Amino acid sequence: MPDQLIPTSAVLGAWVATGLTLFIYSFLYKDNPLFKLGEHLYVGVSIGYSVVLVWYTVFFRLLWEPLMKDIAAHPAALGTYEPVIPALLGLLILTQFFPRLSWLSRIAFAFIVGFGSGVAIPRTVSSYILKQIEDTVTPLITMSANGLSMGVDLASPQSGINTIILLIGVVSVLFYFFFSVEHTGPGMVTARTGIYFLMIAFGAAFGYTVMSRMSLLIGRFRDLITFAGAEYGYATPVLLLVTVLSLAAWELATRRKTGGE
Amino acid sequence: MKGSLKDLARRMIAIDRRIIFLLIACATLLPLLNPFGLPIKVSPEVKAVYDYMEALPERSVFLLSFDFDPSSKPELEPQAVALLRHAFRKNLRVIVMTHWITGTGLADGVVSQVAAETGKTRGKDYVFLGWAPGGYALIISMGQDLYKAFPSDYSKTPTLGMPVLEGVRNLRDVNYMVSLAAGGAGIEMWYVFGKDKYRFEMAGGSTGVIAPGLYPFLRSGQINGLIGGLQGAAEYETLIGRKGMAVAGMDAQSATHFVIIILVVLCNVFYFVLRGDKGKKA
Amino acid sequence: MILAPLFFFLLLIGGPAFAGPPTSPEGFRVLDTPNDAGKSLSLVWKAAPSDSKDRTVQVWVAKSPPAAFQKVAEFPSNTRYVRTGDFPWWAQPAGKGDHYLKLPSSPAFPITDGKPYAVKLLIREGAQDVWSEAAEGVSAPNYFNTAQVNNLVFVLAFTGVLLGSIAAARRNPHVYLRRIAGLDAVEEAIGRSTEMGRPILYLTGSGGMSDVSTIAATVILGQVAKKVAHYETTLKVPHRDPIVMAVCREIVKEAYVEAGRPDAFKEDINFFITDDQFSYTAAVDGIMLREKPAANFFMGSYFAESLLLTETGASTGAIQIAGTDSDHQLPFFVTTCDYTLIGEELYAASAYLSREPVLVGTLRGQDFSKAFIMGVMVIGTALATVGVMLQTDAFNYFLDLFRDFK
Amino acid sequence: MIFLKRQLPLAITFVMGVAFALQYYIPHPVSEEAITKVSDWMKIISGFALVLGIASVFHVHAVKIRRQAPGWGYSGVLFAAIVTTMAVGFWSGGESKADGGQTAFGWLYDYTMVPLQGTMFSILAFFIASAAYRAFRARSPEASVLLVSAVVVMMGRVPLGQTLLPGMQISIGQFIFKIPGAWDITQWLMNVLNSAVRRAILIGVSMGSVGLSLKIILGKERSYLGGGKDQ
Repeated sequence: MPDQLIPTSAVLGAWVATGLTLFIYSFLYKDNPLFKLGEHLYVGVSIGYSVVLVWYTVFFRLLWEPLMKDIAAHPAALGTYEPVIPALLGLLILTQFFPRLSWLSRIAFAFIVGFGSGVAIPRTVSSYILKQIEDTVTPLITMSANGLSMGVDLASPQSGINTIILLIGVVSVLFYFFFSVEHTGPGMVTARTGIYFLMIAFGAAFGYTVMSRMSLLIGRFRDLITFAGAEYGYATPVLLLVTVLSLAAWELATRRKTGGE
Repeated sequence: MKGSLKDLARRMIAIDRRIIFLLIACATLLPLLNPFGLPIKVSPEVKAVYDYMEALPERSVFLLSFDFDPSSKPELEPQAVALLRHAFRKNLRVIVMTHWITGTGLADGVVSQVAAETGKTRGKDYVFLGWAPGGYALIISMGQDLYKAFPSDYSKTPTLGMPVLEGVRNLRDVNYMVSLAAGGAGIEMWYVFGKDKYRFEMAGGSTGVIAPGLYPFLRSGQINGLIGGLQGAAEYETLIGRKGMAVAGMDAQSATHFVIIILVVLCNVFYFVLRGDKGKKA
Repeated sequence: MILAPLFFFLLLIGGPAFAGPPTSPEGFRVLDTPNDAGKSLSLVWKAAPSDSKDRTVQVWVAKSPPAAFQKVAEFPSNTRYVRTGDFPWWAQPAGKGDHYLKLPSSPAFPITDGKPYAVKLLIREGAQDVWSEAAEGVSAPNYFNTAQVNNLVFVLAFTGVLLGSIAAARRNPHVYLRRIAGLDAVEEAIGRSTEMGRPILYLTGSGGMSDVSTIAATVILGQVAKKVAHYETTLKVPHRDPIVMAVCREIVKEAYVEAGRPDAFKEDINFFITDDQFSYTAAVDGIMLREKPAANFFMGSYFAESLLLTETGASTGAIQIAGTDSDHQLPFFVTTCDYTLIGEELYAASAYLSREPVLVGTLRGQDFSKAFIMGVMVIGTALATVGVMLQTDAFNYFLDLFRDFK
Repeated sequence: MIFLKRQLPLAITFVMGVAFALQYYIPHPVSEEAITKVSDWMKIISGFALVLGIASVFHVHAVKIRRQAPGWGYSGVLFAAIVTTMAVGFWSGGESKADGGQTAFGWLYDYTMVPLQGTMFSILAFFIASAAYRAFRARSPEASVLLVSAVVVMMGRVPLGQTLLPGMQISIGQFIFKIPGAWDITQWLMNVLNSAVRRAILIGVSMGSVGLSLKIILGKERSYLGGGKDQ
């Protein structure tokens, strides 16, 4: 492969990215100034980024541009000025900063929360309750040319046996979250079943999450490996050394300080 | 002899966790530097997404929503790349957007890169709409009128009249939709406020953290397929026959999983050694 | 069972002879598509025994009064039936087994509301074809989606149950609620902190004041604060949301007054750190490592920070009690904390401890509804199975009530 | 005044809530138009709400710097980062790409934001390993079940586990026995057992959230208005 020249900005970027990555990883040793520096930079950059995007997307593209266009087209029409209503409501939210006027923000909150609650109710019932009941309530047996049969293949999620297991699981877990009766007698058996189901699901989720977190680590390590190359000026090894040395210096300094007290 | 065993167990169980950190770092690093390439098995839930895409006729409208930000990039970017490669290869019209403000730059980068490598042009074969606020409210408004929800795309080109959006008025004209989600504003929101009402077929791609919670929706057919985490991405890469970042990462994934499993087994061995001890004292 | 192969046999032998020339469809009607926003018509006609894949149906439409008819659809005559599950029994556009076709407005043939349209069917088999009578229909937008009436009834019934149980709880807030295991540990944890002379750390999660879990967390905080005031232990509550902090300050103050120790209350029990996830986590971890609280409480909703918090807490040897409805984080709380209130147990705990009528009533109302849903699932599965055995649709009168229709 | 401060917000919540709950059942175009319009408004209002969040961070750190509270230097770093990003962003016109090349804004995003955010979360990889080592002990039957299911899924989700524990078929005479591998068990765990639990939790939590929404609309739950006091 011929040597491809990497632009200076990318090399510089590699150094910055590597440095910041290592600063954050220094938290694994313990909380330290390098980590705090990286962390505050992170918060700062993401806030700055959001401000810029909100400005261009909300105020410019959704509010200002359509409004100006409509005003130019039909300055007299009432509908033209309609985007002013949400803008006013939005301004009401900002009264939060002025304690004497902050009650005004309640009007805006009432608007948002009222709309959100109203919109959510029928949709939640439809997608999260009725649809879920519908899929749980299925016949355990099927009718085919050979007559009635019940699927016992565990590997097929829709088989009769799995339908029964699913039903037992859903009902016993729901029962575990039932607070009006004591868990004794048959209730206890059901609730215990529910707990076992819960624990299996939590275990599975834990296993799945391990995968997720490890992927993130793999992604970061891959970048570090790329940036360790000669074309990036050996950013990773150099900065790793710098980080370790600074940590050691910091550790020494704090020890001396606490030792002196 | 027995006492020393218990001593060892006691010491091992209270081991400095930084040693574990080091083990994990090695288990990740070594396979990345020296991959061993194990075969990838494809699950039915990933196959379902692939099959549906495969069956779509040319120039169908495919909407891909990047509902994540850089914090989940290593998991979801490979999924996005694989899906986009597949869509472009099938000559679908691709619409890309994001609900997460901090994911905007990432989404833009991924789409431009994949489009460039497959020779697709912005505005004709695909469009990146960018980010808009509102979450579920944005989906409702896209369901009624796409051009009101996104008057212009990310590069400030007006969306109305774009060749890629020809004949697309709203979400009802979308043939297939995939939400790549890392959390709250994602797959479930797209189902409840989008698919449920505007009747397009959809699937989900998610991080490993939220994937288990999406299985009930998969069962009930609310989503027709699910790509879960890096393994899901690796499966999709295998299906389209272009191994990429995900397949390359799976060896490291295998190694770290086994380190953790060995740690768990060891921890239980030490625990049982110590437990016998307590039993005697009681 | 014996009949089936026989029938098949007959079809095979007698198929062509049976079919004969295509006949005009019976009972052909055009109606406004029910339960929609308009701009669409529905066609209904009776199924014929001679329908087959070789016989096709063409749909021809014209603006009335008859302009030229134009073809808009074509399909085999043994498709487009009303199937079980498409429509609930209370909103069937046609009888079961009839043909049903929805004809939406399209660029090729736009349909306008309020205008009459004439529709004809052309049945064709081989070279022979026959026209149906023309039928007329008018499309209109509807004001109510009758197919979703079960959803509305569910919402109204739930509202009724909820209001009823809240009213009942107002009369008697001490209705029976089962004991929740994790709650016994609360007292123990506070006692231990007192003995060791170390503080108690209480987190209310990352949610705002409109989260159910945050509300529950603040209610439980009130009860914990009461006991803390009683034992004269130190309490620390770091916050991520200024509004939640303001609410908690009031709650803790009230708790101290109720415990008879208003003098011990300090404003800085509740303090704000930052709203950023990881800065907050790092700061709380710092507090754990420096001040070594004897008990950590994690109530409310959490995200990825959960493990960073509980792992650090565990390394300091504190008793850890968690309660959250963030199901994706529950595995970590369950594995790293001594006690965990799982999901709704968090809401229940707040009702149990405070005996606030609205909370107790809500919990009871949800229990009633949950019992109802459990019953529906068990009975429904049984009926659906029996339905398959007896080959009857009679049970759909019950089952359709709990399906999600559009 | 008390009307404006307490009654009016409650009335607005009630009217908005009832109207948009009923909207769902009304297919008429007028109702569709109403929800679209208000959704468009919500997008603009949520833009302002973001300003609120951003401003409160500004406020917190400004106070820290003014009081020179411990670690105020980091607040200075944070401010510098915000201001720099904003300046670069506005200078680049909010674009991360221009004329095929990367703008300074795009550079800042790619080389600071992306690695910082990704690294922050990847730290969890280490913590999850140490949590597994410390906490996964077969203390009780429940803990054992959790442990076993976690280990099985960890095996089944990676190629190494799938290779080491493949499924097998043994035929004895005419009977064929299938021995499931780690992958098959994982599929079954996820599709059946996990689905059952998630579905139950989903139904329970949904009833909780519908209950809360109803209480908010009916004015029985007011904490979202902030504080208990009418000032």
